[in-house]
Amino acid sequence: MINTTVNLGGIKMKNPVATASGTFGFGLEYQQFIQLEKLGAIIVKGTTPAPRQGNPPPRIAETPAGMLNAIGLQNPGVNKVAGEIIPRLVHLNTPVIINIAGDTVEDYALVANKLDGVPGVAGLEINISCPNVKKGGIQFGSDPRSAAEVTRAVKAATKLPVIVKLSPNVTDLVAMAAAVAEAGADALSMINTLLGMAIDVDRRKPVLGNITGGLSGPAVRPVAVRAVWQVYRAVKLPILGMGGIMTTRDALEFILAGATAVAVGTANFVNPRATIEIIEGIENYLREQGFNNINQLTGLAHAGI
Amino acid sequence: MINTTVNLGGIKMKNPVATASGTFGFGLEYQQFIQLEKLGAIIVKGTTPAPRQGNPPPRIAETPAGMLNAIGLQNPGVNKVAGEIIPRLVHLNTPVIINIAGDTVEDYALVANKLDGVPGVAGLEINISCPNVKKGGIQFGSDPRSAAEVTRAVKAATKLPVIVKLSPNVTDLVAMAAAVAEAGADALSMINTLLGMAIDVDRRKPVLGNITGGLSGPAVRPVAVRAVWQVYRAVKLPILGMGGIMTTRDALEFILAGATAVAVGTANFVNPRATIEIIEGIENYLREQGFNNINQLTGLAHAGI
Amino acid sequence: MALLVQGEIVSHMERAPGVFMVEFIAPNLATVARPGQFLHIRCSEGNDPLLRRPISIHAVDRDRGRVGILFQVVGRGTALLARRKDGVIDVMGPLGRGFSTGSHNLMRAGSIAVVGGGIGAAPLFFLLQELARCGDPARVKVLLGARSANQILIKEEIENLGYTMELATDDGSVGHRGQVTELLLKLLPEGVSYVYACGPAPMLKAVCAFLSEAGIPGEVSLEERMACGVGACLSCACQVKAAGGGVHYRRACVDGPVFPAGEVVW
Amino acid sequence: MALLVQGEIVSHMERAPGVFMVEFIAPNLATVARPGQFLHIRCSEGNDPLLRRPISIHAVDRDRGRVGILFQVVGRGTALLARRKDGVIDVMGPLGRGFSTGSHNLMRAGSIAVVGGGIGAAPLFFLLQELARCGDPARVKVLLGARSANQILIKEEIENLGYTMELATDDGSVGHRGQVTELLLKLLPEGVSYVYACGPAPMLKAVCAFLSEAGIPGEVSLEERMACGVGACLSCACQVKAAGGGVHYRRACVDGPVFPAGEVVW
Ligand SMILES: Cc1cc2nc3c(=O)[nH]c(=O)nc-3n(C[C@H](O)[C@H](O)[C@H](O)COP(=O)(O)OP(=O)(O)OC[C@H]3O[C@@H](n4cnc5c(N)ncnc54)[C@H](O)[C@@H]3O)c2cc1C
Ligand SMILES: Cc1cc2nc3c(=O)[nH]c(=O)nc-3n(C[C@H](O)[C@H](O)[C@H](O)COP(=O)(O)OP(=O)(O)OC[C@H]3O[C@@H](n4cnc5c(N)ncnc54)[C@H](O)[C@@H]3O)c2cc1C
Ligand SMILES: Cc1cc2nc3c(=O)[nH]c(=O)nc-3n(C[C@H](O)[C@H](O)[C@H](O)COP(=O)(O)O)c2cc1C
Ligand SMILES: Cc1cc2nc3c(=O)[nH]c(=O)nc-3n(C[C@H](O)[C@H](O)[C@H](O)COP(=O)(O)O)c2cc1C
Ligand code: FES
Ligand code: FES
Repeated sequence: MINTTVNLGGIKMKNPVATASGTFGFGLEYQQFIQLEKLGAIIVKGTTPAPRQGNPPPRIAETPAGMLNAIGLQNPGVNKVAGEIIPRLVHLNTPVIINIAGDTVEDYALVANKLDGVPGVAGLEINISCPNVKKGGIQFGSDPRSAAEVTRAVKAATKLPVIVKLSPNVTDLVAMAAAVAEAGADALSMINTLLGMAIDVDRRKPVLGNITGGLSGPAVRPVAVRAVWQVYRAVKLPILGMGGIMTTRDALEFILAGATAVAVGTANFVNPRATIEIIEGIENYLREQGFNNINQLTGLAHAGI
Repeated sequence: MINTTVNLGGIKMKNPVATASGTFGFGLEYQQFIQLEKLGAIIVKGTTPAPRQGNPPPRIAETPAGMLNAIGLQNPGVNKVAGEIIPRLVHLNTPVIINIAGDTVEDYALVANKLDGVPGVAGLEINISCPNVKKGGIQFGSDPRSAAEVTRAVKAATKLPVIVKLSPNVTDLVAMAAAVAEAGADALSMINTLLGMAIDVDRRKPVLGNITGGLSGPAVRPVAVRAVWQVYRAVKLPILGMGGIMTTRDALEFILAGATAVAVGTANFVNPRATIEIIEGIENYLREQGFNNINQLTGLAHAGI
Repeated sequence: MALLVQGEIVSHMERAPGVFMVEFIAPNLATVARPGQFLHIRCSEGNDPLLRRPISIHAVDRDRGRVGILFQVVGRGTALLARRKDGVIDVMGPLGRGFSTGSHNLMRAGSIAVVGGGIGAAPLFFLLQELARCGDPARVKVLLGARSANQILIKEEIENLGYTMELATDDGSVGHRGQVTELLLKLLPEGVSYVYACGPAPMLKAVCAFLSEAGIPGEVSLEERMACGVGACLSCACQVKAAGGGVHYRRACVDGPVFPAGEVVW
Repeated sequence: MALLVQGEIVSHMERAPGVFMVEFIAPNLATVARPGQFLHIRCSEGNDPLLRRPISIHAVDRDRGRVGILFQVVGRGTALLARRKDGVIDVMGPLGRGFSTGSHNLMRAGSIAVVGGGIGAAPLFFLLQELARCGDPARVKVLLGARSANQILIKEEIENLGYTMELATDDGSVGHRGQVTELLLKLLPEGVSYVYACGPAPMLKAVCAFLSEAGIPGEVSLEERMACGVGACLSCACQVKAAGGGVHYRRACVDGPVFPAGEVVW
């Protein structure tokens, strides 16, 4: 028997594969392709206190082995999420994690508070790293003190496990991770998108309506694996690794670098069954390589280094 | 008549296309494929006070639409570069720019000083952003004060134009750019590689001998274009843009974003004639779109934004 | 309920310079597809280009379990797709809300206009197949526009379904010299009660303006960049008029790509 | 002086499971290429996989202006290459320092051993073509090793050049059961004066050890990851013994890939 269950800061997952926030809607859209019950966890789109319209189109641009997005946190607001959407997921035997965002520390605390005790919510992922909104988001994610402040406020507002999602657009990711760990985070999620942009050479204008956007997909994977590697060595919190995972081998890179679990984002767009294939692939790898517990792999590439 | 000459902080280039440091050796290796005289400028490998052996192999890993390198500044040292290598380039009617690196501020100043007045050297590019060496390099590149200090020291040690090459691995690139501008830099070069890594899932070990490496190639282009865009808006220095330029259109993205000139790196490995094709492609674009001077394009995508 | 299909390619043809028609086997897809819906197609096996490409369902042969697409090479994705002459094609679909072909439209007094510009003709053929099956081709007027005669697509196929057609080309090499919208403007007063349109944005904008002015209902198929194609990523935002006034974003991939002409904000 | 060649593919064959032989037209390349040199080959047109792949020159037909490669599918690059059955192949070459086949080697008293392991046989065929042209095949002994009989490559072709051969397979399905290095060890005392070897690193390491022990000179072809292939990027560092003692890095692409057996640091 192979044990694939992991514990992500208090969130029990039957396998280490989650869906990345913003790439999987509220899960329901993908039910036509996969059984949601098979997933390790579902992380839904960033949720803010009030509904948001998001940014003007075009909102995406394809780049080499990646894509830029500037959705701008379009979401129906926490009340609708808690009242209408989560109830449709509550029956699932899969933890649902709500990604939360805001303009101020109070916004984060408010959303966290409203989701506290809502049946069907297994944990919160604090998005302090969204590059696509004017206020909040990445601001909190680029200064250890602000990040710690948001973390503390959210922890005070909820009994749910709190995962803090870090931005790679910083000089010292380890300092960020240490600060939010100190502030009480239960787990770390990394990485959010890299800040990027593309220019339309024919129109001589930025491609995206928002000018800049967040880079995701296979292109960023080396940066993400490095982030997990560095933080795993320095901070003793479970890590949810993500950034360009398309296949089983990609997911294993993150786990070997130190991730307890992984999230699949952009890959869902290319292959809606990517998560399931990766879940099966990891089990096969464990079996073929003679492991009986996924947790044996976490951080294994650090051995002797 | 189309004017393609640009002035990169005092370095006159006959066209806006240079070769990126470390990807073009000392130029001689590529003479079998292209006429070096046709290039806008040649930027040679990072040069340090003493010879360096570099990092243990493997030194590169291919990643989606990109590559990681951890060469570790292998170079014959400034004396040999000045005494044996530059003399072989002096006859070229193309400016040769020496990329310089070191462990301490004094190292940079020493190399700059030794190259001052050496016939055939048109300028210096300060590499404060190499992610592949233990000391120096990226350290100076991640703190505005240290970057400014290196810049001042080099400026004091030489009369040559000084380009400072910035690292994208920072929270606030604009602050870095502003600090080195203030310290007297004549131009900015961006971006150096993103810090990344890859793990060999079969061996369960990092692929690179040096563990982490620098990510380059098309994968990083959106990050690089964004960097040029942001700095162009904030700092009034000419920019040498680079990061994933493979084609004419890629080069034009940088120029429209604000680059005065561009450098081609990883593309040389894939297509040794990339630089020449891009030089011709830019001329054609200017002609077809009714421009008569390349400088009209620099920063044009900012119009009205 | 969309399917993930690895459809075997059974025919591949260059129908006009740079425009390709590909037919593949996908019986279940053929059964459930509706006109105006689209497929999300993987063009490379590697990571570059990364995203799928949205391409309308052009024709369906339910008896033989075949689905056809008609597409123009405009960039790297479509160029790769055009090169795939055999083997399988990886498609997700049918996706989106297609044209409403319910009896309410066909039963109205007056005639129906189907207006296509350039490659916009692609989904209209499937629409015409359905209209021919459930209605009377004689009541439908097809208007097609293109840059030049050799870019007028699938004329014979449409005629074979029993439709009459008017053409417009920019260079006048066939039909009316000018825009296909000018043909529509002339036709509208002649008792047109409903309009379906697909084509480039400026054309659709003109169609919507004409319809609004004439007070005639209709629907148009929009294009927006798409990542997921299934409503999950919010990439494909289109501005449409909200019920209570004002505007809001709808997702072209699931709320569209076909929208009522009167709702689109241009 | 390397060339950039778009060579038209004229033959494509799967020679063993997962091992492909491709021949293309490149008269100038055929003229200047030397055994042991390699080509740097672009496997995709897009950005992924990005880098070229180093593949040895396997065979040269100067009369017909043809160059052949023999390669094993191990990853994405070689898989894409194997699928290219016609059209052109984008190669840079000839690159690197090949085997030294100057008369000083052939003239030595004693015989020459040519040792190949697995796909390492690829460049040895070109070497044997040259040795046959300038020397006496009877003085050369060819030793080939592989996992199993069906992985023994180009046996007939080598015999057709007039060479005698001994084989070794891991499973004993043909020839000696065991390592090809064991055959070499047995052969060395029988008057071998020079050895050429190519194969996996452990095999070459053993060859170097045997040669050093026996005091016999030879050369081995190394593999290292390469970006530029022309000496510009310093990716392909191999540790070799420095003239004045100690070790230093040499570039496999220009200082190698063939190095004197005694210089390699394992
Ligand atoms: C619902 C829908 C149905 C369509 N049906 C057809 C059809 O039947 N036949 C046909 O020829 N074309 C159709 N298109 C347009 C087609 O999707 C684009 O031409 C195609 O995506 C271009 O891809 P590329 O790689 O060749 O171009 P590139 O410009 O290299 O593509 C870069 C990115 O932009 C996106 N993109 C570029 N142009 C468009 C566009 N016009 N619409 C949406 N995304 C775009 C691509 O999907 C890709 O993500 C349809 C578009 C939509 C939204
Ligand atoms: C001088 C030289 C000559 C060679 N000649 C031949 C030959 O004639 N026939 C043959 O089958 N193989 C040969 N090889 C090995 C061949 O280069 C690799 O098998 C090939 O690069 C693998 O590419 P891939 O995309 O299939 O594998 P991947 O593992 O996906 O490649 C990933 C990256 O690693 C590099 N890489 C992987 N394996 C090797 C390797 N063994 N050596 C160098 N780089 C590697 C690739 O070039 C690429 O950059 C030679 C290697 C060298 C250095
Ligand atoms: C279209 C899109 C929307 C996203 N929205 C969010 C979001 O709302 N909140 C968040 O924390 N991350 C968001 N992300 C980031 C992803 O969750 C993930 O961190 C990132 O895309 C890297 O993973 P990937 O390369 O597998 O996509 C979004 C990413 C994409 C592509
Ligand atoms: C193999 C390799 C070696 C490099 N060596 C140096 C160096 O010595 N000094 C430096 O400033 N940058 C060095 N770089 C960075 C490049 O000059 C360039 O900034 C970077 O690769 C981004 O451009 P590209 O994507 O076009 O390659 C190196 C890059 C590569 C790939
Ligand atoms: S493409 Fe993802 S929501 Fe429409
Ligand atoms: S591969 Fe670039 S130096 Fe050898």
